[in-house]
Amino acid sequence: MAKELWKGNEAIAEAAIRAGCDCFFGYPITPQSEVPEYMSVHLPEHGGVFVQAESEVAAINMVYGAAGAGMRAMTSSSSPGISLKQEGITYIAGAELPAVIVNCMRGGPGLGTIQPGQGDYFQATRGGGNGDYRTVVLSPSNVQETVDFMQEAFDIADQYRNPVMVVCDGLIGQMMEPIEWREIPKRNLPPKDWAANGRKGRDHHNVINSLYMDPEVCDAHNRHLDEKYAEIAKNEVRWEEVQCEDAEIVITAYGTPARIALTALDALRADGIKAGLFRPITLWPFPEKALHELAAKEHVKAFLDVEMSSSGQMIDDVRLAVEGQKPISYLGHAGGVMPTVEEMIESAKKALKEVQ
Amino acid sequence: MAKELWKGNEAIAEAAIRAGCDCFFGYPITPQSEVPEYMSVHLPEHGGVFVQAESEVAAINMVYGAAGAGMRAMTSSSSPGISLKQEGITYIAGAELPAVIVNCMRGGPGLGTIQPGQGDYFQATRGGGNGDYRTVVLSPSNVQETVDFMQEAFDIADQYRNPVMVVCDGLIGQMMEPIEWREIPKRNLPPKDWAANGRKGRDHHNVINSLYMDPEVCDAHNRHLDEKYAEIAKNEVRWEEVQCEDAEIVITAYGTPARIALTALDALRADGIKAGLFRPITLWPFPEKALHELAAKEHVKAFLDVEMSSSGQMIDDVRLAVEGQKPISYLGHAGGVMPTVEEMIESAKKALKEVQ
Amino acid sequence: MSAKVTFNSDRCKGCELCTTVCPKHIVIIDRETINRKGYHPATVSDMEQCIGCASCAKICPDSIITVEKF
Amino acid sequence: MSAKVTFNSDRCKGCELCTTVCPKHIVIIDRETINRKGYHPATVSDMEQCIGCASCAKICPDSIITVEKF
Amino acid sequence: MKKEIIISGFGGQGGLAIGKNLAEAGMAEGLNVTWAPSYGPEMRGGTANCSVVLSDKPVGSPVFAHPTELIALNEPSLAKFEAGVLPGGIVFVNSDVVTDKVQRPDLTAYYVPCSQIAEEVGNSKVSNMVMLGAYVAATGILKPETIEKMIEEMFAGPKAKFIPLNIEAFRRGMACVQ
Amino acid sequence: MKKEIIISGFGGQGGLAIGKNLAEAGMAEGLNVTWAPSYGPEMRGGTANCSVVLSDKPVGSPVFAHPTELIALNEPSLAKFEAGVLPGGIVFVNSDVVTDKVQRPDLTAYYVPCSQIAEEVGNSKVSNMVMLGAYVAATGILKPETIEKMIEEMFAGPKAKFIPLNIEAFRRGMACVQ
Amino acid sequence: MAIVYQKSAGLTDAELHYCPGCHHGIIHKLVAESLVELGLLDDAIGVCPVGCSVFAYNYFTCDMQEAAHGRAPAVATGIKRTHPNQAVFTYQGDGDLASIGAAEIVHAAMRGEKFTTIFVNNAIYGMTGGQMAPTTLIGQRATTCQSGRTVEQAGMPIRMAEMLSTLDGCVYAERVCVTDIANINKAKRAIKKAFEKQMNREGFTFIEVLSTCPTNWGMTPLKANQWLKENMAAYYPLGVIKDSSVEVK
Amino acid sequence: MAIVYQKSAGLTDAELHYCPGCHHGIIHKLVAESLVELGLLDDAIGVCPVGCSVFAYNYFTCDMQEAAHGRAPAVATGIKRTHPNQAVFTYQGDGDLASIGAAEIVHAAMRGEKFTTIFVNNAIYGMTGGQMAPTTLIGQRATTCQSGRTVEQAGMPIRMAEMLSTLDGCVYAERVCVTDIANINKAKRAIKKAFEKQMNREGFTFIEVLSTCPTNWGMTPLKANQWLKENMAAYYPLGVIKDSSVEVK
Ligand SMILES: Cc1ncc(C[n+]2csc(CCOP(=O)(O)OP(=O)(O)O)c2C)c(N)n1
Ligand SMILES: Cc1ncc(C[n+]2csc(CCOP(=O)(O)OP(=O)(O)O)c2C)c(N)n1
Ligand code: SF4
Ligand code: SF4
Ligand code: SF4
Ligand code: SF4
Ligand code: SF4
Ligand code: SF4
Ligand SMILES: [Mg+2]
Ligand SMILES: [Mg+2]
Repeated sequence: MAKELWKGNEAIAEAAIRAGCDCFFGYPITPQSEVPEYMSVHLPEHGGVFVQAESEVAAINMVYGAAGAGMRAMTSSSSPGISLKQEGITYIAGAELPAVIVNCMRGGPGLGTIQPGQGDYFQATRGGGNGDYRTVVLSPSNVQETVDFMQEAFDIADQYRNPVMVVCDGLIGQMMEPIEWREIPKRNLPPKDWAANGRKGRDHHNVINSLYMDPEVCDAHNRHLDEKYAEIAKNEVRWEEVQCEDAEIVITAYGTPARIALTALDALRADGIKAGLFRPITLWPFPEKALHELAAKEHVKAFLDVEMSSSGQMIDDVRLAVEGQKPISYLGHAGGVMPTVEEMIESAKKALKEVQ
Repeated sequence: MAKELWKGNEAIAEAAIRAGCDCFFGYPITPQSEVPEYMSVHLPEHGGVFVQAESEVAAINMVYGAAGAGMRAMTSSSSPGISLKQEGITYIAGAELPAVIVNCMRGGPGLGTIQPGQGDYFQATRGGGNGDYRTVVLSPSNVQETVDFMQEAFDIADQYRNPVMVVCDGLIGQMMEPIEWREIPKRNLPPKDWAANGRKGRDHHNVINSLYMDPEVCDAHNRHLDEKYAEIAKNEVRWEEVQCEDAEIVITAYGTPARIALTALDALRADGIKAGLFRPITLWPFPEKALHELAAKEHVKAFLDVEMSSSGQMIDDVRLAVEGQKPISYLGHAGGVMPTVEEMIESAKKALKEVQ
Repeated sequence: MSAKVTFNSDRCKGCELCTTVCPKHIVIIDRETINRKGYHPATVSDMEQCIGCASCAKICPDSIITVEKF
Repeated sequence: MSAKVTFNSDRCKGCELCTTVCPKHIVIIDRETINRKGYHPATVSDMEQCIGCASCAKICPDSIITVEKF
Repeated sequence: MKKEIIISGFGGQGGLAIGKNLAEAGMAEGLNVTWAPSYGPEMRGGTANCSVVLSDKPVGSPVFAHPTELIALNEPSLAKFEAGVLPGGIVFVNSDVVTDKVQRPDLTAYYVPCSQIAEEVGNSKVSNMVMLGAYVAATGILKPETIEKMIEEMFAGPKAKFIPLNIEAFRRGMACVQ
Repeated sequence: MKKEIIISGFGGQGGLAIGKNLAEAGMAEGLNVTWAPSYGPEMRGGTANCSVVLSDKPVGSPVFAHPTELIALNEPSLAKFEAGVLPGGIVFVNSDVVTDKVQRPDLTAYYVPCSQIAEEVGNSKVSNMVMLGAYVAATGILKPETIEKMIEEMFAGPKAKFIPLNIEAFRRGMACVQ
Repeated sequence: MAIVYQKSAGLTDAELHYCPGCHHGIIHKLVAESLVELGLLDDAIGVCPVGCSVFAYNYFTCDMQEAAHGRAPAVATGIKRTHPNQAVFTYQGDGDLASIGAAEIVHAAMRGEKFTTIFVNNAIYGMTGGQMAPTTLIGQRATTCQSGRTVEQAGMPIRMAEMLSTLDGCVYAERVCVTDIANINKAKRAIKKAFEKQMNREGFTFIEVLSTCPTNWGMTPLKANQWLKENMAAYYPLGVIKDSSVEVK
Repeated sequence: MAIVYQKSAGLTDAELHYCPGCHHGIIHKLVAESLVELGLLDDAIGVCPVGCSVFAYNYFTCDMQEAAHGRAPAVATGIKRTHPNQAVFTYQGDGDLASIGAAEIVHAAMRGEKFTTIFVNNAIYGMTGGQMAPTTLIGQRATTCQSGRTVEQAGMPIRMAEMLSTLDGCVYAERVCVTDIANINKAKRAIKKAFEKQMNREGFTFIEVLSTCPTNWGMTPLKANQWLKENMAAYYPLGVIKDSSVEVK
C-alpha cells in the first residue's frame, strides 16, 4: 500500500466515508472545519448525506435521528461545540444508539483559544451530560491512527449500541502525515432490527427512547447499561507501552503529548535514564488494570503525567489506577501551549530525583 | 426564630432573594419548576428581575450578561437542562463571573426519569463543559441547608468570581421541612469594579471575556485560574462527620442518601456495629484530605459509598482520597430508586464481613 | 335502530366532549355510574335515535367509541 | 488649499475603498510605496482640489483618515 | 417515637394537604417533620401521594417503603399501599369513595365517611379535616389543641368564619374512631 | 537524521505549499514526515507558517521551537523566527521581499530572489519552486530527482505543459546556492 | 352491521395518559387516521417531543423516535434526509417548538425539510404544570405569570405559522382546531394535505393545531373548548396561512 | 484648521484586525459615532459575537461583553433587564445570529427586549474560513457548498429582518449597506434611529447591514462591493422593513 500525505481532519472524514458512514451532520468550528468541508464534497459522491446543521445542538440531534433510523451517523466539532452537544450525547447513550462523535480539542475554558488543547478529557470520559453513562473514547496520537480508528469507532458503536468519541487535539486535526489505507478487519455486527426506520410489515413498531418514567424501569435500564459498560471495559480497552519493560520513570500521556514524549524518551535514554511511555488509547475504558500492574513493578519508581491541560485531567485516572503505589507528578499547559521535549526531560529527571 | 415549613425549591428561591439575588433567568423543568414559579412572583416584589428564558441555553447566557454587568444572577434547572448549560457555564468560569446555578437532579441518562437522582456528580465536579475549570459545588442534604447555602453560594461566587453550583436531588427540591431563617455572617466582598455595566466616567472600558487567542496568554489565564482554584480548595472545603470517631464502617454519601444513612447509622449502632457517616458538603472542592486522614485511622476498616447513581460517581473521589488504604464498596441505584435503610444496613454488614 | 354506538366505558374519562357534538343530543354522561378510573362515563340515552354519524366517536380524545351501522 | 487630508499610512490596508468615493477623484493608491504591513497605502494626489467632504474618511474601514478644513 | 405516614388519593382529593397539616402540627409540637410528595407528569386519574414523617429524632429518610399508617382516599391507593404497611399499623380509609376493605388482619382499619360527615357539617371542602381528626384520635401522636390552634391560624382574618366549621369537622373525625 | 523546518510568510505567499512539497518529497524518499500549519482567524497581513519534520526515525513532536532551517518569505517572519534557529542552522530568505539580513553569525544565510527568478523563468507562480530548489541544494536532504519526479506527478495530464517551467524554476533555485 | 367508526389502526390499544378532554388525543387520531388513509403507516416514522405528548410513541403504531426537548425538527431532518421516500412527521407542543426549539423549527423550514410538523399550540406548558409558553395569551395566567402574561414582561405571543410562512422552504402552513366536528374535519384535511405535499417533495409542511389544556387552564373540558374558540382563535386566526400552490394573503 | 472628520471617540486606538476592505470596520465606526453623537457612549454596554467581530471589545471604548456563539441576544437581555436605562447593543454576524442563535434572536424580538441589534450579514462564515451561512445566496460558493448553495440541499437564504418583523416586539427593522457614502449615511441614520427608539423604550430594534467578506468571497474589496450591490441587495432589499410608528409594507 502506497503512503499518502493526509491532513488529520480530512483523513478523519475520508476514513469515515470508507468505514461506511452514511451521513454527517456538523457545524463549522476551528480547528475541525475541514471535516464538514471534506464531507460536504465527498460524502454525497458516495451516496451519503451531508447537512450543515444550524448549530451543534441540531447536529447531534440529527445524528440521533439518523442513528435511530439505523444509519451510520457522525458529527464532529471542537470543544465549545462539544459542550453544546452534551444533552444530545446523553440522549444517544440513554437511547442506546450507535454514533460517532469527533472532538478536535482546543484550549479552554469558554471560548479559550483555537489552538490545540486536551481540557475536554473529563467531559469525554465522565460524560458532560446528565446521568450515568459512558462513551467509548478513542484517542489517536497520529494521523494514521485517526484513520484506523474511524472504522473501529463505527464498529464499536454498532456492536454495543453506544456513542463513541474520537478525541484528538487541534494539532492532529491540522497536521499532515503519511498514512496507509489499511484493511481493518470488520466485526461481526448484530442486525439493527431495533431501528425506527418504518415498520415495513414488521409485527411491532420500533421506538427509540431514553425516557423511563417508572423509577424501577429506569433503574433496571441503568443496570443494563452498566453491564454493557462492563463488557466494553473488558473487550475494548487499549493502550500502548513503549520501553516500559525496564522503565524507572514512566510518562503517561495521550494524543500529541504522547508523541512528543517519544522524542523525550529517546533523549532521556540517551542520557542514561530509563524512561518509558504508557499511552492510553481508549481513554474510556481507561487501561486501569494494565497501569496498576505496571505501577506494581519494582523497576518503576515514579510517573510523570503530561497533558495539554492546566493541572491535568487524565491524572485522576492515572491516580485511580496507580492507587498510591508510586508517586505521580504532573507537567502540562492549557490553552494551546504544548509541553516541550525539554520540559518533559526536565520534569522526568526531577520526578526521579524526588524518589531517590 | 420560629420554624417555618418550606418546600425545598421554594426555600431555595426565597433564600436566594434574601441573599440579594438581583435577577433570575430560568426555564421550566420537573422537579425544579417551583424555583422559577416562586421567583416570577416574589423576585419582582423585591425589585429584582425575573425572565422566563426561551431555553436553558438562553437562561445561562442571560445569567452571563447580568453577572458580567455586576448583578447577583442565578439560574436553576434539572439534569437535561443543566447539560444544555454546559457551554454557558464554561464561559462563565472562563470569564470569571460570579453566578449561582441550582441543579435539582433527576435520574438519567437522557430524558431518564423525573424522579430524584445523583447522576450529575461528574458533570458538576469535573465540569461538563470544555476546558480546565472548576465550579464550587455545594450539596445540601436537607431544606435548612439549601436555605443556608444560598447566601454562601452568592458570596463564594462573588468572592472568587466563579460559578457556584448548588446541587440537590429532586427529593430535596420537592419535600417540605421546617427551617429557620438564620443570619449567615456576610463576607467582606471585593468591589465589582471589573463589571461591564457602562463606563460612567471610568477611565477605561471594562471587558467581559473568555477568549484568549494567544496561547501564552491563554496558558497564563489558566494558571491564574488554577491558583484561584487552589485557594478555594484551601478555604472553602466543607464536610460533616457523624459518629466517625470510632467507626469501623464509614458510609460516604451526600444529599438524600446521606440523610437516609443517618437512619441506617442508628440501626447499625443498635445492632452493635460501629458505623459512621462521612458527608462531603462541598463536592468540589472535595474534602480529600479529611477523608484520607479518616481512612488512615486504625479503627476504620472499610468504606461504603452510597449514591443515587447506577455505579457511582463520587466514588472516584472517595477512591482518590482513600488511595487504596481501605476497601470501598458501593451501593446505589439510578433513576429515581432511592437506596433504602435496609439496603444500607445489609451492604454495610457485608462490607465489614469482607474485611474480617 | 339503524346504528349502534359502543363505549369502552372503563376507559371513559367523562370529559363530555362527545355530548356536545351529537346532532340528536342523545350522548349523555351517566351520573349514576363511576368507572374504575373514577369517572362518570358517557353513554347514549336513546340508541333508537342514533343516525350513526360518528360525531361522538370522532371527537372522543380517548378513541373509546365505536359506531356501527346497518 | 481649503482642506487637508491626513492618512495614518502605516495602518492603511490598501483596500482602495476610499478611492471610489472621492468626488474629486484625487484619492489614489500609491503603488510606489509599501507600508510596514506590506500594503500599498492610499494617498491624495492633489490636495489643492480637496473640498474636505470627508467621504474618503467616512468609508475607510480602518478609520485612518483625518480631514481638516479652514 | 416516629410516625411514617403515607396519604394517597386522586390528584385534587386533598391528600397532599392532609399531609401538610400533619407536618405543620408536628412542627408546632416541636417534632422533627418532613413532607414529601410523589410527583409526575400531569396524568389525571392517576394517584398522588405524599409521605410524612413525624419524629422526636432528626428525620433520616423522608420516604419509606413501610408506613406506620396509611390514609387511603381512593381504591387504587389502598390496593397499592396496604401490603407495605408495617405490621400492627393503622389504615384510614375514606369509606365514601372506597368500598374495598382492608385485607390484612394484623392492621387496624378505620373507615371514615369523610365526605358524608363534611356535608353533614355543612361544607364538602372540610372532608380533609375529618380525616385529620380520625388520624389524631387514633394515633394520639398530636394534641387535638395543636390542630385546633393550627386551624385558627390558617383561617385568620377575613376567613375567620370558616374556623368553627373546620373545628367541627375535625372533632367529628376524632369522634369517628373513638 | 532529522530536519525541522519552519516556513513562514504572509498568507497567500505559498509558504504552506513549500512545506507540503518538502513533506511529499520526504515521504517519497521513505522518510518519516510531518507538516503542521499555524492556524488562526482570518487576519490578512498576519503571518502564516508551517513546521515540517523530515526524519529517518518516527516523528515525535511535529512542532518545535528550534528549527534546523528557516525559510523566511517576509520580514516579520525573519524577525520572529531567526532567534530560534538551531545554532549552525540555515536561513533561506526571499530576497525579493525581505531587505533585512540575517543577524546571527552562527547561521548560514541564503538570499534567494525567488520572484525575480520566477519571472525570468516565465511565471511568477513558480517562485516557490525556486525556494524549494535552494533548500534541496543547500541541505542535501532530498534528491533533486525526487522533486522533479514529484513535479511531474503534480502536473500530470492536461497540466503537463507546466512541468518544464517548474523544473526550470527548481533548478534555478538550486543554482542559487551552489 | 358495518363499522362506521372505530379506533384507528394507526393507534395502539394503550390507554392514553392525557387528562380528560385534552385535545392531544383527538389530534393523535387525526394523524393516525391520515397515515392509514394515505397508506403511509407502514412507512412512517414519527418523532415525539418532550411535553405532554412525550409518550406518543406508546400510542402510534408506526415507528417512533423520542426527541430531546425542542429538537424534533433536527431529529426528523436526520431521519428524512437518510430516508427521503418515507413519511416523516414531528409532533410538538408550543413550549417544545416555539420556545426551546425555535432555532430547529426555523431552520427545518428554511431548508425546506420534507417532513410534516404537527404543532399543538395549547398556549401553555402542559407537562411541567402550567408555566407560560411563548404562545400564552396576554392576560392569560400561568404559574410563571400568575397575574397574567404582560407585554412588558414577555412580549406579545408568537404566531409560529405566520413567522415560518416568511420562509420559502415552508410550502404549506395551516392553522386548525379540533373543538367540534366541522373543525375536526378541516384539521384532518389539512393534515392529509400536508402529508401529500410531503410525499410530493414540495417542502416543509406545518399544521398548527390550537388545543386545550383543561388542567392547566383550570377549566372543565367544555369550558376550555369555549375559551379556545373565543380567545385563542381570535389571536391565532384559523385557516391556510400559506400554500405555495395557492398563494393566500 | 478645524477637524471635519477623525476616528471616533467611540473607537479605541487599536488596529483593526479585519481584512483589507472588510465592511466590519465601517460598521464599527457608524455604531461608535452614533453612540457618541447621542451621548450614550459612557452609558452603553455592547455585546460582541463569535465571528470575525469577536474582538470588537478591543475596538469600542464603551464597556463590552463577549458572548458565546449566537447567544448575544440572551446576554444582552441579561444586561438590559437589569440596566433598563442604559444603552445596550449586540453586534452579530449572520452565522451567529441567523444560524446557531436563531432561537435567541427570535425570542429577544418576541419579548420586545429594548436593545439594538446590529446584524452584519456577509452571507458567509467569515472567521472560520468561508463556510455556508443561512444567508449565503443560491449559487454562491462556500467551503461547505463548493459548487454553490442549492435550494435542494440548504433551502432558500433566510431574510432575518423580514422574519423578525412578523413579531410585534420588533418595532423597527431596517436593512442597509455601507458600500458608498449615500448608503453609509443611510446606515448611520438607521443605527441612530434604532438607538433612539431603544432609549424611548419602544421595543426591539434591528439593523441588518449587508456586508462584504472579500477574503472568503475570493474577491478584491472593490469587486466585493460591486458583488454586494448587484447580488445581495437584489435578494435582500434595502430599506425600512418595519417601523412601528410608520407601518411600511
Ligand atoms: C432540556 C429540557 N428542558 C426542559 C424540560 C422540561 N419540560 C418537559 S415538557 C416541557 C414543556 C412542555 O410544554 P409544551 O411543549 O407546550 O407541551 P404540552 O405539555 O403543553 O403539550 C418542559 C419545559 C425538559 N424535559 N428538557
Ligand atoms: C459553539 C460554537 N460553535 C462554532 C464556533 C465557531 N465559529 C466561530 S465564528 C463562527 C461563524 C462566524 O460567522 P458569522 O457569524 O457570519 O460572522 P463573520 O465571521 O462572518 O463576521 C463559527 C461557526 C464557536 N466559536 N462556537
Ligand atoms: S353516532 Fe352520531 S347520532 Fe349516534 S350517538 Fe354518536 S353523535 Fe349521536
Ligand atoms: S369524549 Fe370519550 S372520554 Fe370523553 S366523555 Fe365522551 S366517551 Fe368519555
Ligand atoms: S475629503 Fe473629499 S474631496 Fe477630499 S480627498 Fe477626501 S473624498 Fe476627496
Ligand atoms: S479606505 Fe482606508 S485602508 Fe482602505 S485604502 Fe483607503 S485609507 Fe487605506
Ligand atoms: S396537562 Fe394539559 S396538555 Fe397535558 S394532558 Fe393534561 S390537559 Fe392535556
Ligand atoms: S474574513 Fe471576511 S468578514 Fe472576516 S475580517 Fe476578513 S473580510 Fe472581514
Ligand atoms: Mg403546550
Ligand atoms: Mg458572516
